Amino acid sequence: MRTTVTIEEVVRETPSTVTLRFRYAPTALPGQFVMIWLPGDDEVPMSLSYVEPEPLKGVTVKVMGATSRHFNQLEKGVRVGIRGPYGNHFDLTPSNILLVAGGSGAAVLAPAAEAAHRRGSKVSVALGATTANEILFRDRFARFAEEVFLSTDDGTEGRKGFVTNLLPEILSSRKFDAVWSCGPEVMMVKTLRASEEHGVPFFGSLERQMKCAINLCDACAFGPYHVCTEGPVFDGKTLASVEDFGTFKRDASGQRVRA
Amino acid sequence: MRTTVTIEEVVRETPSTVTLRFRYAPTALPGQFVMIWLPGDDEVPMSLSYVEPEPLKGVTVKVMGATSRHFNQLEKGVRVGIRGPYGNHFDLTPSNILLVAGGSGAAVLAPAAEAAHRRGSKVSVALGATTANEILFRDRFARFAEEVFLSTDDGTEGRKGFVTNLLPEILSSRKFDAVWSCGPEVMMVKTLRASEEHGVPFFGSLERQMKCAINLCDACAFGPYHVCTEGPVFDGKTLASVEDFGTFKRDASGQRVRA
Amino acid sequence: MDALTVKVAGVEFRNPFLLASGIWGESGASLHRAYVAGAGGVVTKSIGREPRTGYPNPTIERLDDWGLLNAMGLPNPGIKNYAEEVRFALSKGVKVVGSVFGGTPEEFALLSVEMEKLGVGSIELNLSCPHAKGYGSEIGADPELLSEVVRAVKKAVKVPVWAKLTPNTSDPALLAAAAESAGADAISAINTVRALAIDPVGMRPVLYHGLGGLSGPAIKPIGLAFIWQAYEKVRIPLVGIGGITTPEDAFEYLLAGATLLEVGTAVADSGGTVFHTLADGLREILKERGFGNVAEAVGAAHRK
Amino acid sequence: MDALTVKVAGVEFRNPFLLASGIWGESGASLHRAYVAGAGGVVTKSIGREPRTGYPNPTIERLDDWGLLNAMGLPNPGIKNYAEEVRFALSKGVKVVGSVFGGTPEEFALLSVEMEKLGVGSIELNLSCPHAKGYGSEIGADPELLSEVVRAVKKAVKVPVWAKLTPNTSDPALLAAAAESAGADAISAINTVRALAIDPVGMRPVLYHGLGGLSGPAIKPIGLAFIWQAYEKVRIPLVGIGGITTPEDAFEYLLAGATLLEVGTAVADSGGTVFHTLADGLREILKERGFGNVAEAVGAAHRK
Ligand SMILES: Cc1cc2nc3c(=O)[nH]c(=O)nc-3n(C[C@H](O)[C@H](O)[C@H](O)COP(=O)(O)OP(=O)(O)OC[C@H]3O[C@@H](n4cnc5c(N)ncnc54)[C@H](O)[C@@H]3O)c2cc1C
Ligand SMILES: Cc1cc2nc3c(=O)[nH]c(=O)nc-3n(C[C@H](O)[C@H](O)[C@H](O)COP(=O)(O)OP(=O)(O)OC[C@H]3O[C@@H](n4cnc5c(N)ncnc54)[C@H](O)[C@@H]3O)c2cc1C
Ligand SMILES: Cc1cc2nc3c(=O)[nH]c(=O)nc-3n(C[C@H](O)[C@H](O)[C@H](O)COP(=O)(O)O)c2cc1C
Ligand SMILES: Cc1cc2nc3c(=O)[nH]c(=O)nc-3n(C[C@H](O)[C@H](O)[C@H](O)COP(=O)(O)O)c2cc1C
Ligand code: FES
Ligand code: FES
Repeated sequence: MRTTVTIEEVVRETPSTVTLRFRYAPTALPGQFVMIWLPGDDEVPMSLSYVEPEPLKGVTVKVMGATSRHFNQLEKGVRVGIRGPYGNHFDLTPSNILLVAGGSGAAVLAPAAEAAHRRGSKVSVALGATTANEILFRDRFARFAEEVFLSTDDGTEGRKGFVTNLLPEILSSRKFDAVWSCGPEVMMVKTLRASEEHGVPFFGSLERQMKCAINLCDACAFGPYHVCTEGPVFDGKTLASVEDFGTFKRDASGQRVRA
Repeated sequence: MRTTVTIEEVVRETPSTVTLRFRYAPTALPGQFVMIWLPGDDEVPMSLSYVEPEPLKGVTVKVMGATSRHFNQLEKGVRVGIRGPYGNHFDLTPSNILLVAGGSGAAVLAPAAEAAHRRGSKVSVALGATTANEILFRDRFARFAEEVFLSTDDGTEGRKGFVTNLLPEILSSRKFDAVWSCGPEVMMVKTLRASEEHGVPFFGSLERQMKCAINLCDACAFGPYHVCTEGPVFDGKTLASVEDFGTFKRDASGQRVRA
Repeated sequence: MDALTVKVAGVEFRNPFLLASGIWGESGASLHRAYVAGAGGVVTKSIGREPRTGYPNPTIERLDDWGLLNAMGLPNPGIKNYAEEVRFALSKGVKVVGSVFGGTPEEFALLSVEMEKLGVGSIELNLSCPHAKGYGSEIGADPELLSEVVRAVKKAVKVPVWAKLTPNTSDPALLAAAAESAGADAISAINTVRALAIDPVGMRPVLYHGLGGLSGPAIKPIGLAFIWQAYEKVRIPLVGIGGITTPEDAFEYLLAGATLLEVGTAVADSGGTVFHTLADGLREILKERGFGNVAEAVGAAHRK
Repeated sequence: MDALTVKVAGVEFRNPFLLASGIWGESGASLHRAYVAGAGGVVTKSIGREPRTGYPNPTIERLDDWGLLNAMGLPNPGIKNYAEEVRFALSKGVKVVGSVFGGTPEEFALLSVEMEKLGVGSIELNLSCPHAKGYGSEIGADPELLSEVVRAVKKAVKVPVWAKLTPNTSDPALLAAAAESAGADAISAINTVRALAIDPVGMRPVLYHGLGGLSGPAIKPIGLAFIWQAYEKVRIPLVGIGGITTPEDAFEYLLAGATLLEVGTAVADSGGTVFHTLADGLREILKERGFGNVAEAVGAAHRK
């Protein structure tokens, strides 16, 4: 059921990304998302970037188009509509986890990594961004990660190029028992391939059109799966078995477009 | 909510009265009634003549017209619709109770008297009927009552005449702290008057048209009260304050007719 | 003037929550009791010319906490017998709206005149009576017949006339517009939604009459839609009905365009205490949201 | 023949529970999945000529466990793009009913022809599309327009044609009769009930489109009433839709007169397992009540 929350904190993370914090009672597990509504504008899916035991939950929004820009301009005290949390979550049992995040992908991975760390897991992080000041949650990860590997498209920080270029080295350097990834789908395809090559189980958080978020409308169809309910987190085997992965998604009309 | 029960026992009590027993889970307090439905016929209010701790609840139906005749012909195994229990119940705390019952009125008083007896109260009973073999629950009361006084209109058993004629004597013979009554309304009016004269608190169970039984339709209007919800049990003070008592009730159209 | 006071067609109500027609309306004592319990006014049971017993039981079927089905069959003692009930309520200072039903415009007019003579402040026409001339459809679903009735009544009485409309229509706005142009002073909506319950054990309809009308929380979104559409079409005040149970429900109806509200099924569980809960709660909400009174909130959702 | 097998207009379904239109119908893989999950067949999303994105979010609003509001706005990729989804489902042996919507009889006919070419076994006409010629009212609520559409489609295709009707009407039986005499092979009812949700905080409609349609348990009694009234009027088979969640619901629809059933909102909570639950449960009920098969139970409540 929909309810309303008041934005209690606004944290500018990068020039294009902002975190909005609010009190929202329903229990959420790391990996889950909410549908968040700006009355008068759109309602969009957003992963929770902060969950329990934090007193304030949060979403971290990167400007992509009109609605996300609107989110980036919100001020403290504004009320937004919210429903959820929806979807599945990361399995926190692996003990040596590598995160591979691109863009706003770090938003969903951060709370999962924190939760795994609290349970005693070791977490390493590969963070990619277009440019240095767009690297998301660098300090947040640094607080508990074994290592944080950075890359930027323009080389202003860390290795120049795509974050996936870092993977052969990282995956050879140490034994991981899980790779968690979120970011552009091509990045995830490459990350899955690299993980398979090194025999490390892969889990990726997917984005698709979301309308109902309750397993009804099929907007989020991904092969025979519904990302809103059976995702957004899928294991590598499932992802590899679905032809859609990395090839196409559906637009709001249901037409296939390039992923 | 309506449900269906199966008649598991049929007990012929008198030539015109039958008790139907069935398993019905909702907890009922003595004095409450159910709405009981013979699909294809009517749905009528019936006091529960057996409640917890009996394993089978029951209603005891006297033939009055077409529907009650239909009830009197039911056989074991028949399924009837039921909803409730509805209404309030008798307060079981008095320690010396006199029951005054006419006709099928004993049906609602019997389980209340049994419950009071179990709590340690002493119960005396004045039972009226048209004729000897129409006396209802004589043996049932005899099992625990201090005394059972009988009267019949035709004198075939007990004192001849109306049961209310017995009251001056009974009420003088011993100190009661409650009179419970159910039966024709004129009988209850007289019983109330006798109780007042002897300073004994009176409680009577009333009958009015019942349609919704959930405090909505006003069919059971009795002064400003709704018999389905605030009754059927009223104390003497309330009864005396309502002009309707003993004077008029409403028919199914809402017209006032003689009570 | 108190924030909850509402005026409709010149008649003032101390708060917008009226007892809906057919609820607690058989006796004057019950009408009075609803008023004492905090209702802003009461609508009588729908009254006809002659006494009618209505349908045999079962006349109601509770579906769950979200819905109730009824087919009472318009039981009523006839206008002559009902007079003393109305007089009793009026004598106690109750704000009474007289509800009437009929089969022809003349019958509606005659009954309205009788109600006016008794002294009611407003009249509500129950325009979803199943006893209709025309092609077997209900009077109130046919804009022509509906207009005829409203016109006939308006000609016959001076007190404000409310047309109570049915949601069982393809075009709520059309019905509302017909009522308005025929001269109605207000529109009440909605009456119950056509519905049926089947007893899977008895394998027959539960209600004696078969078809019935759905009320309660389940129809709140249907009532809101009706009020929303009517508000976009007509300028006369709207009386919102359907599933109003909480102060938020009431506020939503105001935002959608209702000025007055009627409460039916919610009376069942509350035994009348609902009126105080609604009034107190709405007062709170209005204050919190910066509305000085009910009128300011009316239709606010259309202005976004 | 299995007790649950149902034949409608010559087309056999292994059980009476079909996936309702607009649910899980965007992709062929989802249609297939519903069938694997136990559906007796699937109805596609309503498809039009051109791609439509539908309305922006919020497109759905869950009211409670008893109701859901939606205003998707008929998003669909257009019949050309949708072809591969239908073909995929058919290639897997899924019993597909093709749902189409249009603004004119010609458009309905054209789309139906395309669906037939793809190989669907039956066609369902979504006759409550808001894009209608006529006086702003929906095609499906006007018996004339409805007949025109059905006639045009019947002329154009050989497969059975189902007319899916709206409950937002004053006279369900009239619509059903119009569909039948225009040649429809079956009637599906009901589509969603016109409804609105207001956000009391934002003080505006929740759904982007404003008005939406109510589905889920709350509309079961409304759907049952429609089927009941249609059954009394027409002889073609009826497809019951609206709030079907439990095997008892399904049985009640059969008793009221439905031969096939569609399941929509209940899929949300169950993720498809509802189809097995319904089929197993109904099989049990039929046996217990002494019905040899579904057909024997159809309309049984009318024979009391
Ligand atoms: C489960 C899930 C979790 C998400 N979590 C986050 C998050 O934590 N932080 C964040 O910044 N964004 C997240 N997103 C993406 C977010 O919902 C929006 O898609 C994004 O903010 C763009 O919205 P827009 O209207 O501003 O841009 P638009 O102008 O709509 O589009 C800009 C780009 O975003 C894509 N896009 C638009 N809508 C969607 C949609 N519903 N699903 C997928 N892609 C879309 C378009 O294809 C286009 O490439 C998530 C999406 C999903 C499905
Ligand atoms: C709270 C309550 C508890 C009751 N408990 C019992 C009980 O335990 N045993 C029992 O035999 N009867 C009981 N009754 C009465 C019963 O409900 C019926 O009224 C009675 O069985 C007559 O029904 P009928 O259709 O056979 O008779 P009818 O042909 O309808 O009428 C016969 C007589 O009964 C009166 N009557 C009919 N319907 C009602 C009604 N709904 N309420 C009051 N009077 C009515 C008529 O005025 C007429 O005098 C109770 C009634 C109420 C209101
Ligand atoms: C038991 C019952 C009886 C009703 N009788 C009438 C009536 O006589 N006249 C009328 O106009 N409406 C009647 N109604 C409809 C209500 O006045 C109201 O329009 C409807 O119940 C919706 O409101 P609610 O959801 O608050 O109950 C009746 C409703 C119920 C439940
Ligand atoms: C999200 C959603 C989308 C729908 N889309 C369509 C559609 O495209 N075409 C159609 O004929 N009905 C559509 N419907 C209506 C359903 O097919 C069905 O008639 C209605 O939901 C009632 O059934 P239910 O209570 O089982 O959901 C839709 C319903 C929902 C909830
Ligand atoms: S968003 Fe509707 S099914 Fe997933
Ligand atoms: S029987 Fe309806 S109010 Fe009591």
